[in-house]
Amino acid sequence: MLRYSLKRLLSLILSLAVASLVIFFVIEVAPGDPASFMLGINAQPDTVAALRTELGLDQSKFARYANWVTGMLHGDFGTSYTYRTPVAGMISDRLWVSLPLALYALVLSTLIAFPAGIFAAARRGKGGDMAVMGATQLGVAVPNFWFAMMLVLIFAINLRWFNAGGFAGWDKGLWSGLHSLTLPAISLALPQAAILARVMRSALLDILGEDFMRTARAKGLSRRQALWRHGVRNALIPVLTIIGLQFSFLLAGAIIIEQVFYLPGLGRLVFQAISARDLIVVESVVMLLVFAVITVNFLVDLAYAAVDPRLRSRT
Amino acid sequence: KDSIIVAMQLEPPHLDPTSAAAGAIDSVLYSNVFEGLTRFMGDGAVVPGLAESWEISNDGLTYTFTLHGGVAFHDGTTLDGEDVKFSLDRARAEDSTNAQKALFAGITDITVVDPQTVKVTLAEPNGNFLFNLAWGDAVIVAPESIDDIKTNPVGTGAFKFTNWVQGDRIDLTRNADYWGTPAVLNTATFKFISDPTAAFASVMAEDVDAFISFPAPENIPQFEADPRFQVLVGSTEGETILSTNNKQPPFDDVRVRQALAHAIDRQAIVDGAMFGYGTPIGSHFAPHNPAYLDLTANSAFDPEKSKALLAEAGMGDGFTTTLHLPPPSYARRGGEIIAAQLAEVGIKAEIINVEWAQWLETVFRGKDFGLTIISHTEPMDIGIYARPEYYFQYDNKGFQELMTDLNATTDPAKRIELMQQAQTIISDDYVNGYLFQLAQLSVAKAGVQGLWSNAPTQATDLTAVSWAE
Amino acid sequence: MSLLDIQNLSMSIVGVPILQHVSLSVASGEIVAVTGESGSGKSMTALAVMQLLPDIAQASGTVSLGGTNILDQSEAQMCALRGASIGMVFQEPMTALNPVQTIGDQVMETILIHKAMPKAKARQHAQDVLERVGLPADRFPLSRFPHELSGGQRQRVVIAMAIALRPKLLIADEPTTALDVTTQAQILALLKDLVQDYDMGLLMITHDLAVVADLADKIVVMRRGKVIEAGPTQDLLTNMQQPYTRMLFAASNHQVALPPPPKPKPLLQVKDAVRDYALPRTSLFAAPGHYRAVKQVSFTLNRGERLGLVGESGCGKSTLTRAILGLEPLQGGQILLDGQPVTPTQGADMQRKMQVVFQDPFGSFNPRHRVDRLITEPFYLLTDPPKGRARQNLIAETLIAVGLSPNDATKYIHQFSGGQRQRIAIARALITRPELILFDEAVSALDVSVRAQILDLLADLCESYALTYLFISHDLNVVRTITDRVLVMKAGEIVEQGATETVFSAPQHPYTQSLLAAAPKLPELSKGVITA
Amino acid sequence: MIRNLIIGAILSSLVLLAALVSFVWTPFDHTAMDIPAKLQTPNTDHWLGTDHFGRDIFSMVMVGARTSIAVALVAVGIGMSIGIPLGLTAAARSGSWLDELIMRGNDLVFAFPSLVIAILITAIFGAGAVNAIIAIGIFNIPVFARITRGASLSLWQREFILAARVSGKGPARISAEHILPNIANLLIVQGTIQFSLGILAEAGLSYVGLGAQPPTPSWGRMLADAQTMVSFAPHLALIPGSAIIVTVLGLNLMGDGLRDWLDPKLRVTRT
Ligand SMILES: Nc1ncnc2c1ncn2[C@@H]1O[C@H](COP(=O)(O)OP(=O)(O)OP(=O)(O)O)[C@@H](O)[C@H]1O
Ligand SMILES: Nc1ncnc2c1ncn2[C@@H]1O[C@H](COP(=O)(O)OP(=O)(O)OP(=O)(O)O)[C@@H](O)[C@H]1O
Ligand SMILES: [Mg+2]
Ligand SMILES: [Mg+2]
Repeated sequence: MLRYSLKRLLSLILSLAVASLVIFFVIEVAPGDPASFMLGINAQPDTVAALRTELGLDQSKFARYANWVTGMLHGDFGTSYTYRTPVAGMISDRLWVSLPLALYALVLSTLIAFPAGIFAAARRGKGGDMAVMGATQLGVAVPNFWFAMMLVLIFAINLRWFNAGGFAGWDKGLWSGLHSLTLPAISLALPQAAILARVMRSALLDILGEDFMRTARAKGLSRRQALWRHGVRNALIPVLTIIGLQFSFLLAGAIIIEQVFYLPGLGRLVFQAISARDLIVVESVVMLLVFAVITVNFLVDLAYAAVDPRLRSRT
Repeated sequence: KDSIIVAMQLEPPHLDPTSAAAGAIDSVLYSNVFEGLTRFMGDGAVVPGLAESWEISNDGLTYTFTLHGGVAFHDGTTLDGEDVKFSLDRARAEDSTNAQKALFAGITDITVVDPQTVKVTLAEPNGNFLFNLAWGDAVIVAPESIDDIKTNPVGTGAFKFTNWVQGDRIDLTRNADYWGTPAVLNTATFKFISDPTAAFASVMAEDVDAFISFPAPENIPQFEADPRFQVLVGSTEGETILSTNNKQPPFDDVRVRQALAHAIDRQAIVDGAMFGYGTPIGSHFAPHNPAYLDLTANSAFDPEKSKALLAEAGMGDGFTTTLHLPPPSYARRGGEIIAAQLAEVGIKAEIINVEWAQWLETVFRGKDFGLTIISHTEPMDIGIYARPEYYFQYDNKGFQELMTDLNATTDPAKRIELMQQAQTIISDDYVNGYLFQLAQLSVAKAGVQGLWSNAPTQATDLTAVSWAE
Repeated sequence: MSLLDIQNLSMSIVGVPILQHVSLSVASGEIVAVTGESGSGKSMTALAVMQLLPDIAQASGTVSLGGTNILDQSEAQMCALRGASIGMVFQEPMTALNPVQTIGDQVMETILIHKAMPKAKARQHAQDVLERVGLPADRFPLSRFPHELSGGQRQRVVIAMAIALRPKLLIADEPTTALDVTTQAQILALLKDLVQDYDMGLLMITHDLAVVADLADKIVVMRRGKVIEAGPTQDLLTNMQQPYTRMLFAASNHQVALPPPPKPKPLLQVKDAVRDYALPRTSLFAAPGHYRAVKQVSFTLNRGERLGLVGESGCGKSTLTRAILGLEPLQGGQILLDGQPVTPTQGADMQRKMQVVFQDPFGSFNPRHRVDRLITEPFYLLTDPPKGRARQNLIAETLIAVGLSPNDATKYIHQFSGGQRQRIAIARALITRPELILFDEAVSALDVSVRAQILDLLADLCESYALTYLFISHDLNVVRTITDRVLVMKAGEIVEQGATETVFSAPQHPYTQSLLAAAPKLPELSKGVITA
Repeated sequence: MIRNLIIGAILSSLVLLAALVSFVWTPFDHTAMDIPAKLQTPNTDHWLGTDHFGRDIFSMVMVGARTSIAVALVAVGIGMSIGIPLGLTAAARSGSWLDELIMRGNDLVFAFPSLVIAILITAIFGAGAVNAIIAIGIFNIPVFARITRGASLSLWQREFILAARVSGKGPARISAEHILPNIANLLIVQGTIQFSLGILAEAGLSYVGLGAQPPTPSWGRMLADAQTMVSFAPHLALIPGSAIIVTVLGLNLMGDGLRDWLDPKLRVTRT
């Protein structure tokens, strides 16, 4: 187990190193200059040059890459070109929105998907299964920004149960924080739940065909008991993979939803940073997201082992 | 109620109005937190700010400012002549990063006569000087707090900066020790909502008390019909124009530019892109300015004439060009309409949507474009036509001399005459397609009073805002 | 009165009759064996007793257990019966256990689900039962997971689960088919003991007639969903009424006559062959370990000779095959064919000298190609493959040689039965006239009757083409009849070799002796009876 | 279920038909503006009403189908034409450094936040349908590579592959002759799913202004343009929204149906 983790860790570090190179040089070719963006159309060339010097943009690309990477190793992500504050601080502020939002959406989607998937699998081919599967088809097909718009119209503008957007902050208490993340979380969670429910169902159906399910029935377990005691846990492996993928997607993919609900999250930060050519912010956020995805995959692999004892002794 | 939540589209990148072009910085801080020697009023007038009064020497080269007494920065330090000298020297210094450094170009010397008196010497007379000093880029900052100014702005205004949650909001509180008329509100919060749908939702759900410069004109009638809200329709300094690359063939031919002008139906653009809000203009000048001349007839919508002109210029079969559109909806929507209208006379304009950074790089600095749509929001900026290297590359010696004369003229009547001449010249030269003056549309809850309806500069002056009983 | 009494059981699935008027009975303490070829309805009968038939199945008749008709029981009542009154053991021990639960939990579950005793006691009981099936707690704690056990051990756990509550009836569906002979012998002995100790009735399903003859008190022979013959073992064996039964027994013990081999002249020489599988690194910096699947194996195969290779599962037979075929490199030693070394990089001229026939008649063919394309795949090795008419003729000739018709050339593989597919596999191996053919478990997956036909075919082909082959199998009976000489392999090593008859009648190595002893033997039936 | 296949095929072919017909006929010129006639609700003249520029929505939806289909199709094509060879190679050389390299590269691409990269690509090369295609296509590559490798690996264990090797065939030949035809079903099914995801992705990119550029209509952009008008002209958003839903639904149903129909044991991952 330890050996396995070590090996994964090594490939994680390697991936990050390659990722940092790719990110830096891809992003650096983007046309547009942060300094001229900051100074607008009336700026004089010498002013722009002065700002470029101040921002360190006059150094060579390689020097800046080296600075960036060595900085990151010390936990210093550099200073934003536009905000002029440390990138690390900005990211951690935004993470306090994005991370809870992703987790919230993930919990919602799991809470919806598990019962739905299990229900459908248990009633394979019957009316209940059809209904759930039909709903998941629709869930996958509805664009989430469109769905978000509808939620706002109904729950914020007409019913006034929620704010139309914005984030109340955690300092006002857990409840008000969660309350302001509820509509965004729902709009993110629903399509994910649809996918997850389908995976859960098909994984369970696979398991239902396994010999040990028949053994369980032969012991005297009812269909339902067998499903819960032996089916669900075995079905968790493919489901975990999808949950892992979804978490990374939710962390990075909330850009549009953050826009619709004007949440100060990572997605909006990176979106703004791209348009302002605040490259160092873009680079650092992308790096962080890549890191998050790789780490989540790593954790999912470890979680497999928790679920599946066969993997614990894996070399 | 003594607090307000004001929403706007763009968030300031940082909080130093003297080292970035972003209008959002002024929108939050101008007059609320930072003040200059002079200042704009809601109607565009320039009035004394931190300078109580001033004297101008007869040759127009020396300005002697007398500062208000008892003015303190929010950190408790007092404002004196040294602060003024520091601020202006910083703006015009070699390594200055002031986005409008040109405003200070004429200054040759600044002397502090005594703590309340500052003398500024110019190289040549400048009729716009007091106006220039009213800009947000010319506000007075203190050397003590300059290092942190980007995150912790310390000014002399009626509000103090308290908190900034990046990506979300900025909080201000009343400055109890304000030297002038204190603010009515105790606290003010600026929220940043860039998405137009979200903007609509936030107002409808009453999450915010006011939305300054509401981005979706199509929603204005709904607010007007709703007794919970009031709509403020004003004007801005933004001349929205179809900028034309005067050096790029075939636009170097005035007949082609004229054809362009006659191909455009301004009213359709105002109706289609702005849902009726905006005043058609015929030259690069704001209609609310006393010197404004209505020259729209000069480029009336006349597709037949347009085609005839094109034929005359040897472009009877039409031609293809590019139309770069920056993000604001006036440009994106207006661009779609213009492209359709140009197609009617045989000009195929390929739409290229760009971000600001790209626009600055390719269009503004690279001058690699045929057409673009943009609103020039700087007040009184007809002077850009005197800069041949400016991105639309209009080079007319006569016009340049006219501008030099204008700068040197201080007599108001004479100035008006010169400005009208200028408007006529560029209108007759069809330098750009003149579309409309951008309207300032703001929505507020019914009880809010004292908001500016116009935008003579990008500012949200809250010092006089209060709630009706 | 008997414990289980099945009367007139019929069952159909979407109108297709699967079982027709099946009747049989099992008494307490009695072992009844159900046998018959694949698809004859043996498993379906067992599942009908458990009421675990597919949902779409329609059953009629009576299945009474101790007087109650099971077919009338509600699902809830059946749940109470299953595991408590009837236990069941399935064929595949590798997949019959939940991989993510400990064996203790799985055995305990049977007890707990029937609320037979409190948890602590159930635990003790589970430990006792596991001990009873030969898994003492000191060596096999309850906290083991299935993957930590061997196949035979897993099958013991499955049996423990089935007998934990001492059911009156135990059903075992092919309980040893997936196990090697030595393990099979142990499991069968265990089942026999349990029947005696607990006075259970055992309904045992198997297609292995040797096992049947060895174990059962009564035999039931099924064919196409019907019971065609039944009776006490001795009576039935000595007095078979049905030709089908006779044919079945004859085929199980099928003997072929091989032409005598020519004078020894080496074709294949394996010298000190070593094959290692790399194992993943044990630590970041240690060199990767390896598993030695073939250890210094040496032997010679003469031209025209039929050589057998026997040994239990996992001893390295297939690995050796792949090395001989030049598909995988050796880590030591040498393999020479016609004096030329065999390597993975060898040219087509070397490769052309060898062909292979695999075990799985389903997996050996690309389902998307027609038979003509399938069997001519080795033409790829020829510098000048026959074209046009010559090709057609060769295909037809080869198909006829393996007992198929030339018309079959345009069919797809799914249109053939298992035995026919194996014929096609042989045709493919034959078509380029290789000097050596390797048969890796080539008849293991076939029904006894089909197997007999294939063995006959091989004998015929030896006659007409003078084949040289290496025949790999764990089935001693088959190897005994189809080879001239035999190698016995154990854990990667050849422990004994010699002329087939000598080795089988007078095994020298203890391993060979135990292997032969464990193999179930058909009783010597009078020659007169076996005339199918 | 065969019913899924039929419903899905009908829905998808309706959309395809609309796209094809739009080449020769639309009720109105989809670019023709008539600003005084803007924001009409569906009526006999304009069957689905007009948009904020007075353009005929029905015509725009028809031409928009063309855009969506083209973008998604080419993006899937990119994913397949690069991903499948990579997957086949990795499977043929399974366990080697090449396999490791391909799969790690895959993981890396997977790890990049797709939307952010799409935005970056358009920031670098400019917004437009071609760049949207590239952005969506890049993230299709690892999907196809992974699924190809997974399915091929199990085929490589099959005995008929061993038989082909004994017949002297090399990995490339075996991949083309034996592996690819046997995983074609799986790839087709995954293809329809990626196709539907591509349509959603194009809509999302257009929604943030990075998809097809005007005057080429695209469903996502129609939706984006309509979003502020939902409260007084809901049909503007409902119509392109429904078009997206119907298409994606149709493709998904078809994919599901195809999978069941072609081979009930196919495993398809969809994320
Ligand atoms: N779920 C099912 N649906 C339809 N037919 C089935 C199903 N399961 C089994 N059958 C058919 O029922 C018949 C009897 O099958 P059964 O499994 O009882 O055979 P068997 O005698 O146990 O064979 P084997 O020795 O191969 O296990 C076969 O023809 C089989 O094809
Ligand atoms: N690719 C591999 N990597 C590591 N070990 C392997 C590999 N293939 C086989 N082995 C191991 O090598 C040993 C011999 O395997 P092989 O397949 O040759 O056995 P076999 O005698 O053919 O068994 P069976 O009768 O079950 O087919 C086994 O212990 C097996 O687990
Ligand atoms: Mg069976
Ligand atoms: Mg083997």
